[in-house]
Amino acid sequence: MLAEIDERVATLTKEAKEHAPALLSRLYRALYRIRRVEEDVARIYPTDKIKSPSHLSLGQESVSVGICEALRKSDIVFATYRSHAAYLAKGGDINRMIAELYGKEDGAARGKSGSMHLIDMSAGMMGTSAIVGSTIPLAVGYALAERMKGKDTVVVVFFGDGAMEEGVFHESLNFAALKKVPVLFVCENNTYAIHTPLHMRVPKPNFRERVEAYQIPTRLVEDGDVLTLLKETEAAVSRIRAGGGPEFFEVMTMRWLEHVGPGDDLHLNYRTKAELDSWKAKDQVKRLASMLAPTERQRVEADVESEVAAAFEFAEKSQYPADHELYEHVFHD
Amino acid sequence: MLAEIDERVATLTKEAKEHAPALLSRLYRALYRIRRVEEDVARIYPTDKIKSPSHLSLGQESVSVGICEALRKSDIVFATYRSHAAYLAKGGDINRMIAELYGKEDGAARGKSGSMHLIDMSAGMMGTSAIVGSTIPLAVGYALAERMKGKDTVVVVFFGDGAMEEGVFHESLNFAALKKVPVLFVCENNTYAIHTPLHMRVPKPNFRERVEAYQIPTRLVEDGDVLTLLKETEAAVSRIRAGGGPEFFEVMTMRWLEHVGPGDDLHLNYRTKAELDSWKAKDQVKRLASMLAPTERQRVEADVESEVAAAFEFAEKSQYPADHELYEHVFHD
Amino acid sequence: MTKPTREISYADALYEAAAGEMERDPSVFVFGLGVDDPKGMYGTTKDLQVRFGADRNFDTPLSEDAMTGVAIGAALAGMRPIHVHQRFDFLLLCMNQLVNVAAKWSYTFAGAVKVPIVVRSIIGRSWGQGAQHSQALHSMFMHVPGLKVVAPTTPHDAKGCMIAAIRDNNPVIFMEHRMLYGHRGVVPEESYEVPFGKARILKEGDNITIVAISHMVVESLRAASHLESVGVHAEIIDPVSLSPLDIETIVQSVSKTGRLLVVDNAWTACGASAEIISQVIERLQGKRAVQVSRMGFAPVPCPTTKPLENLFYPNARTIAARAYDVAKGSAQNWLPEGAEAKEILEFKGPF
Amino acid sequence: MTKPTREISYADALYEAAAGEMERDPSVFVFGLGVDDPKGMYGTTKDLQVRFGADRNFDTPLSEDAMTGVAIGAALAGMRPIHVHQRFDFLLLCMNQLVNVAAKWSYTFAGAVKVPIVVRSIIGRSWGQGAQHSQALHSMFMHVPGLKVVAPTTPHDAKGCMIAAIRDNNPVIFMEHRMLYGHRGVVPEESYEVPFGKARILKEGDNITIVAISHMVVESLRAASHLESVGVHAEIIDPVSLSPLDIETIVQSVSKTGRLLVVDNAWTACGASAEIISQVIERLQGKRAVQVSRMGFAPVPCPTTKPLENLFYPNARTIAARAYDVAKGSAQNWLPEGAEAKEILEFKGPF
Ligand SMILES: Cc1ncc(C[n+]2csc(CCOP(=O)(O)OP(=O)(O)O)c2C)c(N)n1
Ligand SMILES: Cc1ncc(C[n+]2csc(CCOP(=O)(O)OP(=O)(O)O)c2C)c(N)n1
Ligand SMILES: [Mg+2]
Ligand SMILES: [Mg+2]
Repeated sequence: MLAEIDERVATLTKEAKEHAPALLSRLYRALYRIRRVEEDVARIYPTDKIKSPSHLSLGQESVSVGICEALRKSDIVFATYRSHAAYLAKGGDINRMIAELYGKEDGAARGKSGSMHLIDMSAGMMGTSAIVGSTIPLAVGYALAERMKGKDTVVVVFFGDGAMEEGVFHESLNFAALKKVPVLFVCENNTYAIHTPLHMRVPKPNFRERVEAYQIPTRLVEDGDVLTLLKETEAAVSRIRAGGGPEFFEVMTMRWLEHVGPGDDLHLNYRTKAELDSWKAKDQVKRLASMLAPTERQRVEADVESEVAAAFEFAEKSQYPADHELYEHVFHD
Repeated sequence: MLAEIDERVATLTKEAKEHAPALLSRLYRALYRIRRVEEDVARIYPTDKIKSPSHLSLGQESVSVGICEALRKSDIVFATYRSHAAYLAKGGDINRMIAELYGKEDGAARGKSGSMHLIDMSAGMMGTSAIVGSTIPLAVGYALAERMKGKDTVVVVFFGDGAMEEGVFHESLNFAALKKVPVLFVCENNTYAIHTPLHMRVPKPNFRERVEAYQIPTRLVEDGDVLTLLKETEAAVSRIRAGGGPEFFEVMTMRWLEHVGPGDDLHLNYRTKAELDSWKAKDQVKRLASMLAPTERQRVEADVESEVAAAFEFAEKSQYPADHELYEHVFHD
Repeated sequence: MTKPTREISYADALYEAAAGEMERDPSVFVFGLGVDDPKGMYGTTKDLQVRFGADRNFDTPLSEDAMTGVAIGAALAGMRPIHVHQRFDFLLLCMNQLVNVAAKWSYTFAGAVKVPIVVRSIIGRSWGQGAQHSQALHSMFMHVPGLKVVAPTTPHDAKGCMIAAIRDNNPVIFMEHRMLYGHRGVVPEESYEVPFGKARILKEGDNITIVAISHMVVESLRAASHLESVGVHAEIIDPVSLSPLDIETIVQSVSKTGRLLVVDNAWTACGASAEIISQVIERLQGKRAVQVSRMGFAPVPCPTTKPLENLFYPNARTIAARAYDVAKGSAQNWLPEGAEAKEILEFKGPF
Repeated sequence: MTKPTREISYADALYEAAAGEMERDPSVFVFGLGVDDPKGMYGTTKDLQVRFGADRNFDTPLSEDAMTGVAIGAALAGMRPIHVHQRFDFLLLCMNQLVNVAAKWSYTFAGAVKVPIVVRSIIGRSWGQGAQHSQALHSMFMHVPGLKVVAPTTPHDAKGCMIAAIRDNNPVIFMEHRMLYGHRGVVPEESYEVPFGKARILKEGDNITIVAISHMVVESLRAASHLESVGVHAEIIDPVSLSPLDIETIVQSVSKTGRLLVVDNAWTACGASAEIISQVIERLQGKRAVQVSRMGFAPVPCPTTKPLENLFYPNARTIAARAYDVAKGSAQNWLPEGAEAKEILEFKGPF
């Protein structure tokens, strides 16, 4: 196991290798932070303090972390209703996120939008949507605009395997490839759309073939390996930034909890315990933990614990928005 | 040239070969009939008797003729606003078609819908639409229903190259392949959407690759050859009828006149005379004419002339619908 | 014959209607995202795939646009599909097929074809559904000739309207509010149709006519109790079907009361409430002086946080207050005491 | 300063507005099916790609849904896209992006983002446009908070509204009727905004207020001439912008005339006409007795054959007849003589 890890670390780019201990610590912090936030959201959920449909990223943390680690702050991320991970990984403010889930005025959207609509523009997190597939063309348009302005921004859009069935995905691919816009499309393929497995939705789960037909290069990351993701993203992002046009990642992953909400769902019998366990065995949080020196690990964990606790406390203490806010922001001045 | 034709005829299925002279005559009649109708529509158009946006099939006749010849009467066709050819080839009533273009009560839709909405259910022509791509899922649904009822109907849907850019096309392919419904998708690739060439719309015109990614078998017919089309369709239809699932044809072709209306459009400079001429050289109407004995050819042409003339006369004589018809048929009893 | 007394829920009534029709008519089938899911679409489709086979209650890819076209195509071939949408908001993905195709096909082909599809559209509310999971866009469909739009509010009407919708030869937008699913009421076991275009007077009264739509019927009935306590007798009308609309029943009631409050579960601008008020005025002007008023969603996207969400929707108390003002002819500053609606208060996530 | 006298067409006014803004602001760009086509979208986009480069006036694949998302995404990045649709009917393919995203994003993110897009929506008529190429669905957008909807009818307002729409920080549905493109009028050469939410009184009169929308403004002005001939003085109001709507100007006029006829270039059910009537009644009830009436498309899909198409639309004569009835308080059976509108009569295909 350790040999394997060493091997993977060895494949990192030169710069990353030099900073390997710092990098591993940073990755672990990012992973552990998302894990702990999700655990606490799940813990609080039954108290009804979070009255916001929350689609937890628990189990899928590494996708966002591996990819966002390769981005600049000025790069842009769009994502879906299942985006606690992407929001945190891109550097979104944790306090404003939890306050948003609580529906409080210090939330990222002043409590107006909850878990399904997270934004932090100062971190390049450009927002998420509760309509499957709907942020995909936004990312393409954003990327087109950045290029028109002469900037070298890269735009990443995360979406689920289900989103690939929506017509807008194909229209967006075609246009992105035609205009060679700087977008990285990332499919977080957890093989389910709510409770429906892939084989009930597509004749063959050969998503990359579909995408390649648009002349868009693709990569498959089969085990959610955060280091592989980082390496692949660094390479892809530099190609995209250099004007190479859009690329596509299919990252296999698995959510550990139910589609929406804090519970297990094995009793629904749409997936097996063995399947879930096989993914738990690949848990990137545990894996990175094991790669750190124990003291470093403790330091990171302690930091994160207090940061997360503080965020929930922040949310608890924040006020609900005042009544007049109902009518604000319908239009932008 | 004649050798080539003989060779092509030789490749017909056994049954077709036995009936070759009759078959060739039938194909020529179908082609010539569409050609003559389109010429007369173009001739009449400037008189303002046809106040209906008409997208002429002139030059594209062979696609509909080659394919519909392989269908049973009980098989079903859906098509687009450019469907005079498909309507006539599938056996749609010529009188009711011309009367429809004239807006008369004996029209296929009692004059309410014009050129862009042709239907003749008794011939299995299930209608056309002025919204690009919109009949594609209808064909899939129709085919699904026929299979549910235990019938062995094959449904054919014609659409242009432009329609392949609409999201609904991809959604329809995915579902059709998933459910293995008996549909033949036919792209009449005339390489333009109005005045926009393919390279302005897609990164690469590899439509078949896109379709194959859905596990749908495809065929390319590059020259609009009516005999090749017939042969390929016979084979595809029998596979589909046997339960093999959907297939896809890309048929290269070219419209000779402007996108909509009766005129030439070379002055618009979006395509070259050389390009157009290269297609005129492949004209299937002329080609089939040359394959018939002169007397047979004269017989067919005379028949068609009088049939077409009668249809226009029928339309001229038909009345406009009465005022009260405005309010009829909004709902079906 | 004894009066039926069996009580079942709104959700069960919908299930029973679909199951009964599927039994009776092999051309009926159900499909849509999640219809054969373990949760069975709030129970409304629960075991249909077990009873009628996986071909007659099936899940689909996420492809609302094409799936609507598939429903229309199947209907053209003589089937009677029921297409289920988990949220009304998702109909925005298939407006082309609904408005440009389904609504027009009978007319476009001069009656040669028919499109008997039922589009079940579930309205979300509670637990922070927010801007994209709470819309009720029935007025968009009422605007378009060729579509029928129904919004039953009682279990009895849910069953009868569903049966009528399935048997109807035209596209029917069938609106369901998820806060109604748990409501129980008397539902006959046998099959029956609730005809479209016939409103129901749920409570009689002389002082003001309240026409309410979907879940607002429930809130308006509660408002009526508050109003009784201050001596205002409201007549509560549930149009049941919005297109066609039974304006006669409404006009008769307003002729009697002289006052009309329309409470929609939707925005008011160009909404069902504007249409009902306009039609009533057109009929009664010059004949009977009337006072009109309308309520609906606040003219903003729906916020998720509970305090603002509470303000977004009309409720029994604010409806009563408005009706009281209209009945008295001026602002009275009266707001009855009262708790939040039970079905909303009791609703628990996760979604 | 002398009064401007230069006359140009509505189409040229739109071109001039876009070109001027593109000159002034590098973030403005135009895209949509056929915008750089040899025909230049009725001339409204003619040579923009030559003047400003192929990146700023570009054609697209047939992908209305994604292209709308692209416009929104570009707007989020600070651009000001103008997305052109050859027919209003095609907006039905992108309702999800317009209603679920564009309309909601400012609110959903509490003002953190803005979506300054202009959605040019051309209404078809004549030469058998038929059911799928003639719709005007502005009421669907008026229904939704977060969208602005404008429908200028004069060349002057076309230019000023387009400039205002481009500069607006919100999504604007910009409605154009192709029968207006050829109309000429005085248009100042300099840049100016016509502010939204301000109606125009195009003709004063005491007997009846006619509020007309889009091409119906032209027909209503003609109707007003017929009405003058029988001594009825109509006040003609063009709302110019429908959302926001300047109800004050309309209410003031109706306070004076006591009669209101709303003529929409659309269906009436849940339409702009229902909204305007409802708002006027809400404001004037108990203050001023008013008679109201509305006209619009016949409640059917638009037929292509000319005799039925003629009946489908209100025209100068039928508007005059209806206004006369309203003015007189009862059916008068008067229908003025007159020819069909010039722009319709003269319109030649092929499309
Ligand atoms: C357009 C649309 N259709 C349906 C839904 C309901 N819905 C919400 S999540 C979901 C499944 C999406 O699956 P996937 O894209 O794989 O993402 P995952 O939840 O697995 O992360 C569905 C069907 C929706 N929100 N939007
Ligand atoms: C959804 C939609 N978008 C745009 C149009 C306008 N339009 C009509 S035909 C056409 C070109 C279609 O090209 P193609 O599919 O290749 O068919 P062809 O006309 O070449 O036969 C366009 C853009 C339309 N009718 N429907
Ligand atoms: Mg998934
Ligand atoms: Mg083409």
